[in-house]
Amino acid sequence: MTESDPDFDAPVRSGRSSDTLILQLGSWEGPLDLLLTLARSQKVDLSQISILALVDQYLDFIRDARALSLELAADYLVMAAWLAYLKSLLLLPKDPEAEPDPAELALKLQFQLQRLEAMRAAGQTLLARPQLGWDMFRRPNPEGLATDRRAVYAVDYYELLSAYGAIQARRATAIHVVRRRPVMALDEAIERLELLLGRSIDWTELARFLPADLADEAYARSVLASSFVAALELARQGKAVLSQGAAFGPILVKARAHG
Amino acid sequence: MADAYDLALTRALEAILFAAETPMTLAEIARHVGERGDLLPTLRALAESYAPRGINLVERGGRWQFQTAPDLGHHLRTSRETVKKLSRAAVETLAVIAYHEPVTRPEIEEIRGVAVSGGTIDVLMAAGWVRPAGRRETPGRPLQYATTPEFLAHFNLASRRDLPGIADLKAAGLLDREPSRELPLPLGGGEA
Amino acid sequence: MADAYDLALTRALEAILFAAETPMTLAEIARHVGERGDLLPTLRALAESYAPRGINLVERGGRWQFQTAPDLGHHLRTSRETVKKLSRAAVETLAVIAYHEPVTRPEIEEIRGVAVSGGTIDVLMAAGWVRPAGRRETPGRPLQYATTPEFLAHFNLASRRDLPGIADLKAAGLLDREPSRELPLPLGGGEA
Repeated sequence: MTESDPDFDAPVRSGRSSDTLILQLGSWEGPLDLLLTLARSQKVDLSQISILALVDQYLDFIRDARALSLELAADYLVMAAWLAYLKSLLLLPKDPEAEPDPAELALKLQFQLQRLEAMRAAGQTLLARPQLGWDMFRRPNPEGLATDRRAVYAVDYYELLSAYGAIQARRATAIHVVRRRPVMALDEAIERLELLLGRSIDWTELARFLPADLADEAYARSVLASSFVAALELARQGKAVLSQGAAFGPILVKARAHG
Repeated sequence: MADAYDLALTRALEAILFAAETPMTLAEIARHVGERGDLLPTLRALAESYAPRGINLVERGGRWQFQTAPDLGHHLRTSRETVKKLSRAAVETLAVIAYHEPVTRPEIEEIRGVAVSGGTIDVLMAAGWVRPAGRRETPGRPLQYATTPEFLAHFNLASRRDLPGIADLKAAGLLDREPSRELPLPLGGGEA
Repeated sequence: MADAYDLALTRALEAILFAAETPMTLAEIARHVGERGDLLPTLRALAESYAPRGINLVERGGRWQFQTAPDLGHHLRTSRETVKKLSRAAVETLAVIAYHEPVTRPEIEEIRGVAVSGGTIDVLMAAGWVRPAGRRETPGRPLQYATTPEFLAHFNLASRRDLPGIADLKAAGLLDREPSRELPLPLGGGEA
């Protein structure tokens, strides 16, 4: 190997241009990237490229790749199909009613290529700029700025006074007055029921032993509850017998005959 | 100092010393700038040019470094105030101390009807409103607490006499319930 | 700048920015110097006085910091420093975000013509250059991305307006979502 021969290491298979492309198959980042590379090979400003020529370039590339049985990702084929469709639209006589407008589609493709090219160039320009940690440096161990946090307590005069008021109120002796409530005590109910029941041995509905004029509803409920418990108590003591035909049916009561 | 060579050297020295992790000896500095002859005069001139600034270039034990001017330390610390709400227990304790001072902790507990944690009184002292006020000359010599002038200032009171009495509190509706007849008014007589 | 008041303020600003651990916003600086009126003119004058020096005072994305002059890196690099090797995808994605921000991931993918792997944006976020910037109020509420002040500081840009060629790209309609009706202007020479 001599250094004077720069072509010594050049690839042997440089005969076909499509080969060169295919050898680089893995280096494209998707169909748009491939399209951009092909567009650049037209060696004109991207705003002046021939979309039809570009479409042909792409379709040729895909055909060659398939001829060589190279695996192509689906998105390359989708792009190929879309470009073939675009080409057919562009070649047809111009139809003002056509939807979508092929010229607009071509313009959009051109826009995307220009935009990708611009962003690619912008990325490289950014990387070429002075960078922190390589060109510029900050102080490695700054002392830092300290912030002492000081608590300021908020309490207003009203809070202070009402707190003291609350303490005094707590200290005040509380007198609890229990309001008298209309109830029939259990003892009273037992005594009353026992008396009314007498020595009757006929079944009588418990409700019939209750006072008839119970205007106060609270008192009526109390009387009912007390009388029921009184009936249970008398049954327990063996002085009465209870019977109920069905759930929620009337409760019958009679005195128990003493043997 | 005026010629281009010295300017370039001076700039390099500034950058090197600014970006240095630790103070640097002359030899270390020289390694960074390359062979440039005697650095010392340029370093000294640089130090002089920084002398009136907020950043100074100083030599300590043969090592050079930038540091902030010694008189500006107070700018490097700031205090930020955070407003905190005083707990209910603390407000009540403060009120009891204000109305009954000097007062011992057992007395505060008796008046409030609940135990008072040491932390509660600590908070009031940290706020600058309560201070220890000697010991009560009774068995156990318990510590007494009283309010501070800051307390009066915070509540805009000329003196503790300005605190409203129980009757005033009641008139203002600050007592939810009627205190019992037997309760002695805390602000009785000359003490308050 | 010549009177005593400004000198004191200038010195304080120097010391504070020198000691600061991170670039400081005006509000943060103001908290350390106290109420002193408008700091901006003094900061700018200070920055100007440092401009020819080896240490520069710069504003990057609204934050002020001292750093070494960008032309002196060769004096300061040690074996520790390595330039972050960014993948081509990462560089391109960074450019797309910087020039189009706030931008959603589907938009990045549309511009680049390929799916953007989560790892790519991750790398940029780990470097501190890119941050999530709220959600776009469109169906699906996609997350948007934008650059950080640290991105500007890293690439020595005072603000996004200083992104190379951004004005030309904007004028050419290349930062729009859709091509304009008129044929886009050709990209200008080597800059873009």
